[in-house]
Amino acid sequence: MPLLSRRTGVISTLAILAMIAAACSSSPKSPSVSSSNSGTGTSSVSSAGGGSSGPTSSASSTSSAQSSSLTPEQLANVNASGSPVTGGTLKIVGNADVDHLDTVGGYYTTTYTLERAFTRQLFANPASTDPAKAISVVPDVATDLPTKANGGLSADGKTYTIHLRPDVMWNTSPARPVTAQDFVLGFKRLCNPTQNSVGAPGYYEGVIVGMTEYCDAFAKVKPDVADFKTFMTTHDISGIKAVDNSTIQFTLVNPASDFPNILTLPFGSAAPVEYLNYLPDSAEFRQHTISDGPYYIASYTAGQSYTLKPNPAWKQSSDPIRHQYLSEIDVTLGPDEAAVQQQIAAGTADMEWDTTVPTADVPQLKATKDPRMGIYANYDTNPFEIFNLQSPNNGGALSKAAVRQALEYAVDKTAIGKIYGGPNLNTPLNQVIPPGNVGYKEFNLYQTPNDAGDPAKCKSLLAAAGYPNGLTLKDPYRTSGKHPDVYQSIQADFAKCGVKVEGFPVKASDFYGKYLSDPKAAKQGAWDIAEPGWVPDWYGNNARAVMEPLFDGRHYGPGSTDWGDYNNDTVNKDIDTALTSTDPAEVDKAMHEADMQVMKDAAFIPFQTQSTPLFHSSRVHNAIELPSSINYDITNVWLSGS
Amino acid sequence: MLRFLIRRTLTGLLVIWLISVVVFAIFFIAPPNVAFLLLGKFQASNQQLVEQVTAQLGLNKPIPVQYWDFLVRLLHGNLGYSYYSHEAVTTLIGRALPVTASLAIGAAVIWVVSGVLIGVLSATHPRSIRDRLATLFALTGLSFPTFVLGLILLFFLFYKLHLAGIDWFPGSGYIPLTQDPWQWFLHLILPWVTLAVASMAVYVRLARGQMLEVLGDDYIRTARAKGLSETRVTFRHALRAALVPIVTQFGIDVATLLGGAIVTEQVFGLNGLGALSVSSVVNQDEPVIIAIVLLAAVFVVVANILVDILYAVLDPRVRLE
Amino acid sequence: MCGVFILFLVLVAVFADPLSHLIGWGPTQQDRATGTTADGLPVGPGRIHLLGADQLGRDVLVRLIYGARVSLVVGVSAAVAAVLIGVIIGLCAGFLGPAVDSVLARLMDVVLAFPFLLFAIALVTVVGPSEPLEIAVIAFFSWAAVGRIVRGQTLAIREREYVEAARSLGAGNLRIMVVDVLPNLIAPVLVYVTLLIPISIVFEATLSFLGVGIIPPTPSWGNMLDDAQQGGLYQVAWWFLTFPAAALVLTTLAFNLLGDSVRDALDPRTERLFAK
Amino acid sequence: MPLLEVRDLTVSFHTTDGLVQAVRGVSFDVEKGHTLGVVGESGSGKTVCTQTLIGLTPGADVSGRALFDGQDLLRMSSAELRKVRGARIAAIFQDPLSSLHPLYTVGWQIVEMIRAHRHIARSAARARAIELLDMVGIPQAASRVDDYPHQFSGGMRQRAMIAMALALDPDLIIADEPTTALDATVQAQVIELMMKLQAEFDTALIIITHDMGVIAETADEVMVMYAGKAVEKADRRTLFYFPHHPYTKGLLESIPGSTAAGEKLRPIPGQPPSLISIPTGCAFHPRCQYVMDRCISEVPPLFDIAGGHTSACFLPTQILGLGEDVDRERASAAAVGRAENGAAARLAARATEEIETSGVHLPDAGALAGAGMSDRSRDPGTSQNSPDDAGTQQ
Amino acid sequence: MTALPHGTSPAAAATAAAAAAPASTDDDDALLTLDDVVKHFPIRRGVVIKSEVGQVRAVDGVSLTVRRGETLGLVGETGCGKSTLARCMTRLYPLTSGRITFDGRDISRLSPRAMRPYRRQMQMIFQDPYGSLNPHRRIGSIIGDPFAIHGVADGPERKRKVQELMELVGLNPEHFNRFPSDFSGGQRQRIGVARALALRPKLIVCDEPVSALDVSIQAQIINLLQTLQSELGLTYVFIAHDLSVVEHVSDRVAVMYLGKIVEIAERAALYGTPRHPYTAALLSAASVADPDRAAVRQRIVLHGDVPSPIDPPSGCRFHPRCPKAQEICSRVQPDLVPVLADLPTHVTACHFPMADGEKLGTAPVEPADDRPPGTGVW
Repeated sequence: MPLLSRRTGVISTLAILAMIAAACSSSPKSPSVSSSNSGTGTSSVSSAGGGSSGPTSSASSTSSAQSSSLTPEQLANVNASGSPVTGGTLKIVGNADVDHLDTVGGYYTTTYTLERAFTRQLFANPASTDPAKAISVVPDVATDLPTKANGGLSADGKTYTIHLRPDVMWNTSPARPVTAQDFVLGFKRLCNPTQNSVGAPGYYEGVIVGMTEYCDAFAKVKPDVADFKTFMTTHDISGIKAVDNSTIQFTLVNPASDFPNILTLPFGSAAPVEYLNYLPDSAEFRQHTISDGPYYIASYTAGQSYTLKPNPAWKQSSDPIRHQYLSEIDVTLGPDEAAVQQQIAAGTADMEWDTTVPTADVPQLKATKDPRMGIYANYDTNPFEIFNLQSPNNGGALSKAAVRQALEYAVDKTAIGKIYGGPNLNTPLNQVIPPGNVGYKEFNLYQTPNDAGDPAKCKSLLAAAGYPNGLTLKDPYRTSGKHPDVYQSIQADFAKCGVKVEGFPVKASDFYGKYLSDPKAAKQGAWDIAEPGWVPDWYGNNARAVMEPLFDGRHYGPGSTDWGDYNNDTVNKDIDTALTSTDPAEVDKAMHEADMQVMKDAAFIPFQTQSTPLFHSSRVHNAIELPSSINYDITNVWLSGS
Repeated sequence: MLRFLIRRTLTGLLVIWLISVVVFAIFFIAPPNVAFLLLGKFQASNQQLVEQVTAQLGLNKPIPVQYWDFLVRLLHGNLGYSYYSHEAVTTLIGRALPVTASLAIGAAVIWVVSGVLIGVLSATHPRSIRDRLATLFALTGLSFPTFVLGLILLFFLFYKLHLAGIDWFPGSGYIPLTQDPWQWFLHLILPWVTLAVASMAVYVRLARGQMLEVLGDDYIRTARAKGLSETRVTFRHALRAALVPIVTQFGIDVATLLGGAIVTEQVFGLNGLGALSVSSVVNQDEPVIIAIVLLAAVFVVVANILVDILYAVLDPRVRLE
Repeated sequence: MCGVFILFLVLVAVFADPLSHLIGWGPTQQDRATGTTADGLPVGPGRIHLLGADQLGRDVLVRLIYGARVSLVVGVSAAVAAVLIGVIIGLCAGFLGPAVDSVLARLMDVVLAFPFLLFAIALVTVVGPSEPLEIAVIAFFSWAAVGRIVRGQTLAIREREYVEAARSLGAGNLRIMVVDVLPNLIAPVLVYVTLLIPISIVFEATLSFLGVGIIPPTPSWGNMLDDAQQGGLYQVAWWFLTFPAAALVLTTLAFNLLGDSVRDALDPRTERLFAK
Repeated sequence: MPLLEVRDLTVSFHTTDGLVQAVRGVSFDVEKGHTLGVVGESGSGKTVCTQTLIGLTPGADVSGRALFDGQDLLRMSSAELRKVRGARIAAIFQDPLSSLHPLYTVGWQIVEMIRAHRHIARSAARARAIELLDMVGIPQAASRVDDYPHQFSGGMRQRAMIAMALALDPDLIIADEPTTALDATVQAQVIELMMKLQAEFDTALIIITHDMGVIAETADEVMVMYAGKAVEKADRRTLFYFPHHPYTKGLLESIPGSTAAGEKLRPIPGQPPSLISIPTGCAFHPRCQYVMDRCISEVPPLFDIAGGHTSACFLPTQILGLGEDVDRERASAAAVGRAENGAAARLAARATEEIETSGVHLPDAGALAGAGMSDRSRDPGTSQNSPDDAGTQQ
Repeated sequence: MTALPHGTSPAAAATAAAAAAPASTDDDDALLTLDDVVKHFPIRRGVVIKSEVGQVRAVDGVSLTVRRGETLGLVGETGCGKSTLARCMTRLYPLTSGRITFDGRDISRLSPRAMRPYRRQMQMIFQDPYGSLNPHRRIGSIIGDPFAIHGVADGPERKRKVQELMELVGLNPEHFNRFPSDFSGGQRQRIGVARALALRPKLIVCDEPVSALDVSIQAQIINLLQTLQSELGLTYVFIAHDLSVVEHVSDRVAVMYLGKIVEIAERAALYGTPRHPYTAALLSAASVADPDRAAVRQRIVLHGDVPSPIDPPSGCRFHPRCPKAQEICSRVQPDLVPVLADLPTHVTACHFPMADGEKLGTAPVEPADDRPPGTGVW
């Protein structure tokens, strides 16, 4: 039941070993990553109010603050004053290249930023300064959102029939329309058995009828162009049908209220037949991308630069969410965070690529209310403490809820917040589900003064649980970015509670592979606690992207992200409800219930949700942040004179 | 000469082969969990896919077999493909090489020219103020770890100047020479200095020591007795003789530049071989690591052979056999 | 002068515990109230933290003091280990004839041809960092340089008439190596040790800086500098860069000066120990 | 007027161990076309003395006068001196292998010498170099001109040095131990060549050597140096057959196979002094058999013995020559000289005692007289003064 | 063509031995006998497997006898092989071929271990008074080395013995704890002598013991060596390039040229009536510290240099430089044989030995254009 996650492609300033950070953050499931990635203040988060998949935002109703007003920084940052101007070259500067340019594998937020310009999906998140809208689902190539009312969704909730806009064109010569068959091919390509298909099929296998079978069959194909081509042209996914050139039909195994959400991911992009001539994301592929968006990749030098030009085949009338204001977009790679910041501040560049404002610069920029900076909620929970419930260490102490509950009091969340830049960039979190995700509702079962921890209470509870002499816990931590700081902070906190934390540094690949996701390691007590993080792959209606992967214990096994082997019938039932129910309120309620249950069982210590500080030059107008890429939407930006 | 080349090439190949064995041995100690890194947490639970990817990469075979496959591929001039970018390792290295070459060559020019010059000037006036200053400079330079120097230069010459509104030195990044020579130069000044200082210090000492020794030699007395000018004695006679060991040392230093380049490239955000090597180490991108380690070893071996040849060119007494 | 500094350093390292007690902060003690600002930025030098605090609110001075411990322990033990190995192997290579020599010399070639920093990172990444491993890695990549020089000197000493004299008296290889060759190596070996110590200290700091050295929260100067550069923190917290950097530079400088004067005193002929 | 007139030349160096008084007031003349032999043991200052003249002792404190063709070499600017060096005063050194630059061809080095002083074309200079090499007896000079020094044999190297010295037809050649590094047969060749060329070009020559044999064959006048001073000067025959100074006498008697030596050699006891701590009075007094009281406190001036023969010794000027009889004369004169004084007597007694303790088994007391003394001249830096040494050396 | 590979033919050697030095092993008089001793240093080249491409024929078939109690002088110019021969005699070098008999026993193939007892009986004194003493050891320990190595004496006894030795050679025994650098060249050479004497050897091979010393000091050491010889009944092999020193100390003198002995004779005979042209030339070239004698003597100036021992001339090795050389000299290697039947102790290896009073002219041949030895890579 895989989900996917992405990397927020942020790289720490001057990161010696910038690449270490990169590697760590690229570790599959999300976020936990980058050191300078940070959360915004409460205000922005509360305003976000949680997105939802449907037109109605059920999540927002549960959020503690309903206000949709934006903070001054965010408003100022958009720079929407004046009317759009066409022309100009947008200069983007960043550090490293995308993970994959092909939508079958592209998984970094940076990749999403770029893909927004030259790929299109059936549905999409609109660019909006209203956080709720920004995570809502709107039609992109599709003409409408399918509902039972408009006949797009069958009565049993299992069949989606989607009509395509007629005038969406590929920039082939001659230009030709994007067809339903192109979308079908896009889904077929997801199953390719090269390692370039990162996490993609997971969201579709088991959801769309026949997808699993298709992928299994595809897996046996020899990985070369001809065999792939033959396979894809001769085999079909039974649950995806091109009814005609402009109609596509999906049949699902079970009703899935979040299916439109899933279709907003770039994995669901249309693919022109030309792509059959290349292995997915091969070097040749990268030189021959074909665009149906407002821009196309005119030149690309791996690791060094991109040049994007306006796509002549693209029509504004065909695209409800994108624009084509710019005459060119140049991406230059290499400089690190500090240099990027300097260049944009100096006006020689306009926008960040994979970096953010250096954490240390934020307070000053914020103090001077610099209009070029904006701080945006990530809707993540990052990092947090996870317990290995199976650990035999300390006499299996961690399997006891009372012990874990005691430890919930130990953590000084303010201190961890400071590591990530303090209240400007993150907000303490006391439940599993962060804002912007379905089921979010603020509550706190383990209150401590100022969220700063209560060692005394922890100690007494621990003693009451039968461990007056404390515990000794093994804590694998990654060596990049802020991970060591977080580990050290936890170590200091737990020490005050009489718990000795023995940390040991591990490779990024081992952190999950050898420890968190390896049931054998868990059973042997190779680790007791760990501090991973989680960035949902989409927001709003996303039980499939938060609660299910983290706490559905029914699928526990190698590679599971229910790292601690938490398994609770109540939670499992709630997850099933949330995945299948078409009633947003019911989904929201089920998720909140699950959240309460997990927190009661203290399977998890939430720390905070983060925000990201972004920066652009003063030439940049209409800079609207997309939560999915944690960057400005380049298809909406326009530049003022010069 | 030819015999010499053949012999040295063969022993060099032996060294390189041993190194490749050692590199493989490391992976033998702790085989990388590449499939996991590649597939991500969720896909990694898909055992079938893991096995598939592992098999694709040939990682399911015993290490000795993998090593054999590697050797066979190597003999076909194929260094393999990165696990991550899927680009040919040669492409990756080809892309990173100009950066490192720019960095290394520039730094080498700086350190050799200034190091030798300072060393010579200090040796011609031993125990003078300038000699003492040169020695102090040399020892101080020697004591600055590359990364500390890099950070300090960045802090003062980039950050502080930047705050003061002066942007003489870009903080980081690399502009290809072909794209904009001036920017290329500007972007590399601080890295060059960073990489050069420690070695420069060494060359000051080396040149000084060699010059002092040579200046005490009988043929320098002969040169003076011939009525030659002091400049000619210093440069034409003394430096010429002192140059032989300096050149030898230079060959060794150039060969081991990669170590310094790793740190410098990290500090200044240059995407050269150093950065590539570190990222591949962290990612356990075995084909890339092996290629870089071998490339570095080849470089050392070739540099050593070149040094020997140069030695013979510089010193007619040496015959290569 | 440099001797005084080194002595001071040793004393500081030895008495780190009472010193930190005196200063009032532990090496891993996080002063969250006054050590960092609300935004998580470290607080500069002042009454509470004489040399400022780090990103977790720990006292920079106290951490510097404990860092000296790591630097000295790693630096000295790695240098001594490297020199011991180097001397033994160099002595054998130089003395025991061409067969032994060609094997050992090739071994040294191999070690010297390694891109050692890269290899060290790879090794530590694979095996997992620890202080003994760090010492071993540094020693492993340093001994060959010493070995090569010792070998050269042994080859020269072997041809000296007093070695011939010993042979003519009937002395065996072992006796000649120990009684006649070794004492001649004491001076250069002493020089190598003093010069290798700063090199090892820098090596240690570099590994820690690259995140593959001493495990946090144990303070080492390299760790501190690594912390300082994370997120460009040093740009707003100069003390965080300056003090560990100064400690590192002054220490290596002191050892270099010491090595230099030891060399001047014992071995006027300069010989390169290291390429880098 | 002599070609070179050196007066009261004093050279000293400051070293970390103290002031090295290498040359202490030496005066001599060299006539045009004549050969002056300078003889002395290591550390006697003979090399420093001549190298100072042509400015090859940088860092030295120099005083005195050295008129070369009327100009004072010691007062010349370095540029003026450079014009003299090589062109008018050439030099030949002891070890021809180390004295030639190993990395340049022999021809290149000669050409460089010529072109440093004469503005002539490279080709002309090269032709001249070949001619010179041919003249000094290098076979196939035209091809050997492009050889490197290491491709020459020892004798050929020294010939090349001689060719280089002669290149600009100098007025004076300073040859510093020109044959010491050579084998006997080669030495004979080289000396022969030098003498022949000197006669041919009428060049003045200063030959510095420790080998009395070389002196006997080459020098017109001889100057004997000891501890930085000229102790005796005379023409060749006078010096060999009628030496006055006990040091000269000792030197001659030490040579195996010399006329003076019988079956048993008669070495000078003790060791030459360190130039840092030169004994008071006559520097030779601690080793002198005929030491008198005044020798310890008073520096003997150069006494005129007879026309051009001078000697720095208080012994009566009429006591000249070698042999038993002369020795007895010297001994009795010395006995008179120290008659009433204790110091010299005590010294003598000490010397005897030393001989007796260390030389019991050995009849030849003289050979062992200096056994207990430590010699500082070789290693000034490492010398450790022992009480014994202080005692014997006063 | 007729010459055997290693010089002297067996028959000739036998003749020579019978005549010059009565058969070795059963002759009480002979302390050390060398029989056709050869020492070649291989020159190896090769890519991987080194093959021998040539040899430096440092010692190329030397036979001689050292009699008890005598001093055998060995003279020759640089590179003639005399030092190599000294090291062969003392078995510091393994022999390429030939036989060495010491005190009646064949020691030419003994292993280092088996050699040890003989080392007590034969010692060396080296040329360089600086290089032959380990600068880092105290002289007491240096002189005590022989005792330590052979386990002869320990502790206070060793110290006493060392101090006795120091006295014997004229050193102050109180200087026991000093380092070699505290001593002058002459004194260091005394230390070397003391070390050589420690085990009361029968034979001392002196390799240029005084050539590094100043004249006045040289005389001291020569006197010391002579005194010790007469007191302790030592046998010396005395190697030097200085003919007058050798003349002074030796009973018999052997002259070496390019790895071979060209002449052996009693001192007076050799210096008075040299039979080999090379000996004559060498003697005539020696400088004489006597202006009148120097003026009248006739010097035979040899042209050219000593050829390389890697590729020595055919036949008589001296022929390219010999004023008397004839055609046969370049073909046939002469044997070392007595010149006059009535003087069996004077042997020379020459086809045309010099007659009494014969004067040599200058060399008829052009100077040889030989490269000097030692420039190759070996």
